[in-house]
Amino acid sequence: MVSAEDARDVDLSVRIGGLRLRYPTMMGSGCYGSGEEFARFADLARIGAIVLKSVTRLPRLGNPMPRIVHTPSGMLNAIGLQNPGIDWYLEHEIGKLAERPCAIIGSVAGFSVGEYVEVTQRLAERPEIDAIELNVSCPNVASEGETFACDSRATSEVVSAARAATRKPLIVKLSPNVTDITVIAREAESAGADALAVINTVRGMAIDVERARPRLGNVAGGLSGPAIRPIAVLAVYEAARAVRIPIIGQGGIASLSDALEFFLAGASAIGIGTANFTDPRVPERIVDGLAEHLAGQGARSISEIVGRANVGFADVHQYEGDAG
Amino acid sequence: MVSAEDARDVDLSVRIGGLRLRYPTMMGSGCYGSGEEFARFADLARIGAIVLKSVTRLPRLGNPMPRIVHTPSGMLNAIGLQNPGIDWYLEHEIGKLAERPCAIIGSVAGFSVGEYVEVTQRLAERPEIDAIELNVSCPNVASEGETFACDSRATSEVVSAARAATRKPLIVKLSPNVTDITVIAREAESAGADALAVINTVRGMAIDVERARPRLGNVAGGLSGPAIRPIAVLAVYEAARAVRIPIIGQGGIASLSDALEFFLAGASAIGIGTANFTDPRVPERIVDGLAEHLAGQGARSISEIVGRANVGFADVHQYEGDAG
Amino acid sequence: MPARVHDTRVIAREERAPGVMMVTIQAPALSAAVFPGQFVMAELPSGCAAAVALAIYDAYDDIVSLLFFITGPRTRELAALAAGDSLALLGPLGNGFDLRDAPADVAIAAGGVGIASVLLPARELVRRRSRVRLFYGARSAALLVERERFVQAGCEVTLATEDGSEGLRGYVTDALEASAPAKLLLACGPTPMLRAVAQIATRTRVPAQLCLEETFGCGVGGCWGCVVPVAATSPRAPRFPSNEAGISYARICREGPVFMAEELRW
Amino acid sequence: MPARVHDTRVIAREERAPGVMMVTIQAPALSAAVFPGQFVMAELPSGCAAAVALAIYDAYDDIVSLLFFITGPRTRELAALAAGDSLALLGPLGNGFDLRDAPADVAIAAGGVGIASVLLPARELVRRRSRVRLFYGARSAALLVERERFVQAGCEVTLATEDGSEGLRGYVTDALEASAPAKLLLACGPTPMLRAVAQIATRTRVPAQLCLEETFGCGVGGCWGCVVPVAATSPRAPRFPSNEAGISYARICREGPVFMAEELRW
Ligand SMILES: Cc1cc2nc3c(=O)[nH]c(=O)nc-3n(C[C@H](O)[C@H](O)[C@H](O)COP(=O)(O)OP(=O)(O)OC[C@H]3O[C@@H](n4cnc5c(N)ncnc54)[C@H](O)[C@@H]3O)c2cc1C
Ligand SMILES: Cc1cc2nc3c(=O)[nH]c(=O)nc-3n(C[C@H](O)[C@H](O)[C@H](O)COP(=O)(O)OP(=O)(O)OC[C@H]3O[C@@H](n4cnc5c(N)ncnc54)[C@H](O)[C@@H]3O)c2cc1C
Ligand SMILES: Cc1cc2nc3c(=O)[nH]c(=O)nc-3n(C[C@H](O)[C@H](O)[C@H](O)COP(=O)(O)O)c2cc1C
Ligand SMILES: Cc1cc2nc3c(=O)[nH]c(=O)nc-3n(C[C@H](O)[C@H](O)[C@H](O)COP(=O)(O)O)c2cc1C
Ligand code: FES
Ligand code: FES
Repeated sequence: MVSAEDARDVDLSVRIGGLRLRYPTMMGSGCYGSGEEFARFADLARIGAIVLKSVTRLPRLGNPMPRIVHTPSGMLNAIGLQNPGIDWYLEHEIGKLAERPCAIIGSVAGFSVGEYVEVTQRLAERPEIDAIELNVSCPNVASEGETFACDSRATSEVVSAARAATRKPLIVKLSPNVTDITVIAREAESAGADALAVINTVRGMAIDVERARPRLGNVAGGLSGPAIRPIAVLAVYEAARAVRIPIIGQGGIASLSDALEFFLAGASAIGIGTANFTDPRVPERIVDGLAEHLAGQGARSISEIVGRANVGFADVHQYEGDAG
Repeated sequence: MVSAEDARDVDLSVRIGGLRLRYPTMMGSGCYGSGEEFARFADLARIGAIVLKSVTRLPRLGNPMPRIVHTPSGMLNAIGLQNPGIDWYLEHEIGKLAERPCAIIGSVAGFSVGEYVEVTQRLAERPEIDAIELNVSCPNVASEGETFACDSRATSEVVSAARAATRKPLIVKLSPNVTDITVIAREAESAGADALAVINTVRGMAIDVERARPRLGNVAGGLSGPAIRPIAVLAVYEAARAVRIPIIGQGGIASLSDALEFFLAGASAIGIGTANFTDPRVPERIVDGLAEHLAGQGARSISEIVGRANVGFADVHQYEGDAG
Repeated sequence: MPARVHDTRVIAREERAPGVMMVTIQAPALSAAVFPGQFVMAELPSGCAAAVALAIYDAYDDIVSLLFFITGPRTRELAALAAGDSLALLGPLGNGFDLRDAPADVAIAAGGVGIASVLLPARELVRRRSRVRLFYGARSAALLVERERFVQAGCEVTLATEDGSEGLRGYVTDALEASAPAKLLLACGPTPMLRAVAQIATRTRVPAQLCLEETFGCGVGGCWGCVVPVAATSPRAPRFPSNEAGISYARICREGPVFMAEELRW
Repeated sequence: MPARVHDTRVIAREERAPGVMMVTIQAPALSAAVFPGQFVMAELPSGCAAAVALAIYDAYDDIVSLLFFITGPRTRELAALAAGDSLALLGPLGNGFDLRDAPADVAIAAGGVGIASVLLPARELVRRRSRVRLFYGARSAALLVERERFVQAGCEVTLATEDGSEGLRGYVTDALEASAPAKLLLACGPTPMLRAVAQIATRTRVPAQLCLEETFGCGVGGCWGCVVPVAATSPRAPRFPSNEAGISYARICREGPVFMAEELRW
């Protein structure tokens, strides 16, 4: 049996660049509003950080409805970055964040390097913002349908530029929709990222067979939830072997056991998104569970288990399991 | 109400190159053995084709155990191409296929272009084999951890070479683990493929948190089942816009409604793999359901609905749903 | 009382019609807190998918009941709950109907599962001495579940079925249109029906409150997955910059689910 | 009778210990067809995941019963089945124990859920006048479910628990080792236990038949997901080329699940 004191003594804090989080749990961007929406159901003092909904330079109305489709053990979303734009955001929204009892991480999206830089700089200037996450997995108008995070040169460019725009911790959020995530991960690291968020949603779509048309107003969307967890665990496992900066693992985490998979794969912290829609008590349960689990193992801090199951790959011949 | 005769009149046949299948259902490679294993539970005369387990030039023992892990609405596998090699296969196994009441498609895997060519040629020579599927989503020893289907030049090379080795219908099976599947799809088409199988499994892994190590003997594996269906539907939707050759859509199909999603997205035929592990009656139920559904809509053949929901994408700004 | 997670217990489960379930739940605090037109997010025992948005159909003593159609895997999982099972409900959520005025003559239009959102407002209006006429439509007679409870609640009930198997043949909006205009219209049902109600309201100049539905993500305002276009001038428009056409997207789960017909720009 | 899909109905469900379920099923054809040591693939009602491999625990009259531990989402779904629910079972599958000889003195070792595979062979051996000694181990007393049924079947039962809460303290293989060698050993349980049984068998020169478990994909031989290394010379080795070390991979679902200890190369 693990005593409550033992569990309380476990150090769950984690460092992302210069920022120290009391808990290694971050609420995924776009899933947790600005925290206010969930404050009635969850104790924000017991989470590490809220990553705000991504903000762009100009206001965006977002995609037409429907924006959400439920799928087996997951969901598709295509919100389309609905947000009031950085001017309005700084004027009317950001002040409310001051009283949050956890770290606040601003998420920046854009359609050009210039936009990323402007929004990063203006957001990071504000004392309410503890760190910046670059959502580089969003549309890049310059090259049809591609995203920054799908192209290593573009990633490098936008991360370098954002790096120059702020000294606050900089997290780069990677897309799983790439042939080799380690290439992008290394680019982001050498361009100055303090941490990587792995992964954003997986591209997917669903069709309404009665009406013979795509279900989402935007046709394609991003898949999240437990369905993508095996994809996310592998992405973290690979990225952790490729870079030295901390990784924030996310994708389908809904329980203590799920969270442990990510830490053992090499994540220093975890993101929780869709599971908040399943039950807003999940983040607190995970934090309690982690403390108890670590105490039970005689560990003193979460860092002791990070990467412990990351034993590399068998050999090149057998690397691709999907060779089946 | 749809009468039984109406349903019986519906033409479910489909053409893949020169091969006509009575039903548009193909049992996914590696999931259905050589058909014999399932013949007790399913009426093979009521399926379109069996794609055999992939064969390589030399015998392969395959990966260490465990080779399978169940995940939310899906499963990971890392079999590692266990097979007796082409010599043995031609001598001892292939003869048994003659009596199968459906089409038989040989699946070829390899580690070099030469291997693909040799196995394709020797397999295709045999009268028991109606068509060849190139499993180019398997390890390519020449470039660490990459697969042929992740590289457009390699795809082009191996498909051209295999094309030259046989005049039987040639199907190329694509991997979803790429930044842009349309690039590879186009290469395969221009290199002479008669059809594309979209998709193979999605790379993933799972960790045993009690023992702090990867669950699969091979560390990484391939994710299949309903969890990946939204990913597969989008891949088919995109590939169908990129090429003119027929597409065999697969990934998580377990019901009539799932099957319709793929046809409406642009698939001419469908593959059923993991659902056979859920219930071996699924393929027959889908065929019955398709006939009834089409009759109910007054359609005379399955081809009438192929691609009917493929309306393109909204616009470049809103293309990437995972911009969230 | 503010919304929170209620750990409740299922008392009874009943299949009221093929695919239509009524689940009765012991939930004293929730029952006491609910306002007509509010909803809950019902958490699935398997924990593998997002919670399901369901109207609070009835609430009395320490009981809450939910009435829902089995339309997919999540409602199928909820339908498998048995007496004694525990169930977590997040709520009460959303802004309900605005019943402050309680005019003398109120018409309520409910289509299909929309019936689940209108019992509580009907009862409240009757209590406050409004005449309440319920227009209740479904595909066929078997799906007209729960009409007695409305009669008991003191409503005048008019039925309509698309196949004519009971009441008027046709849409519930046909029945509504054929009747004398009321002073207030409440409606809940599929979107095409609500659009028709909004047209009737405009034509007859009766204020209408529409209870909308959409596929929800979070249900609490955090994901912007459930929006509907509204006039930027509407009190329910988010205080965000609107587009050139004066349109804003409001969250159905947070700013709604009840909207005034005239503020919608759908 | 060949294996096929049986559409059956659940008669009763009982929680025998925390997390240990017994489901009793009406399945005449299956009950008549089963051979000791065979298993079924139980299809999940939700259809969202692969069927679950379960031993046929008991079979009599037109009844079949399954005994299983809730270890994950799929067994949790099966555990939610209630009397009257329908359930599709694929089977009987696999090759059972080889009981042709039925020697005078048979020892059976069962660890944890392994107990589910050994009732039918025990009963068959008793019927054929073998002395049958069952060594049955679990973590603690509460998990030693179903021992009475073995006593009723005519077995001599020795219990062992890891925490000493009942019977001998220690592993079931300790109890087996401390007893007089039998003429035949049957065993089912976790892999480490089966390895220990195999060692005892080698040391005491008693032939041992081990019923193996692995995570299955198809359960019918179609996916090669469930292999175990065997000597290429074994009758159960697939007729494939072996590797240089003389090892072949046999499918547990098809060539097994019962293997002779001496043919395994694990
Ligand atoms: C405020 C509000 C109140 C509501 N009140 C009620 C009410 O009182 N009663 C009522 O009946 N309904 C009500 N609804 C509607 C109800 O929330 C939806 O019908 C609910 O989403 C049904 O969920 P479902 O997943 O079972 O099926 P649906 O979401 O209707 O599923 C439809 C289709 O989506 C796909 N799908 C959905 N989930 C999955 C999955 N997990 N795996 C695979 N495919 C999936 C399937 O293809 C399926 O055919 C309300 C909605 C709102 C917004
Ligand atoms: C021939 C044979 C006979 C057997 N007979 C019996 C028997 O009689 N009684 C018995 O109790 N067992 C028996 N077993 C074992 C039984 O088949 C397994 O315990 C079964 O696989 C349990 O399935 P599960 O998914 O519920 O849990 P597990 O497969 O044990 O799950 C373990 C872990 O895997 C992951 N997981 C599995 N499925 C999912 C999912 N769908 N979603 C998310 N995560 C998942 C979870 O992390 C979970 O913690 C037998 C096995 C074989 C091969
Ligand atoms: C409704 C919704 C909206 C999202 N919006 C954003 C966003 O604006 N920016 C971003 O970087 N990620 C966004 N995401 C992605 C999540 O932050 C997270 O990376 C992803 O959902 C995987 O984690 P999960 O399975 O825990 O949800 C969104 C996800 C969802 C479900
Ligand atoms: C156990 C297993 C083994 C497989 N083996 C092969 C294989 O040898 N060759 C191949 O091309 N695909 C193989 N696949 C991939 C399937 O054919 C199919 O493309 C994939 O599983 C997606 O479809 P599904 O979700 O219907 O299973 C395998 C899949 C599984 C589950
Ligand atoms: S459902 Fe998330 S904002 Fe409404
Ligand atoms: S589980 Fe598929 S071959 Fe044994």
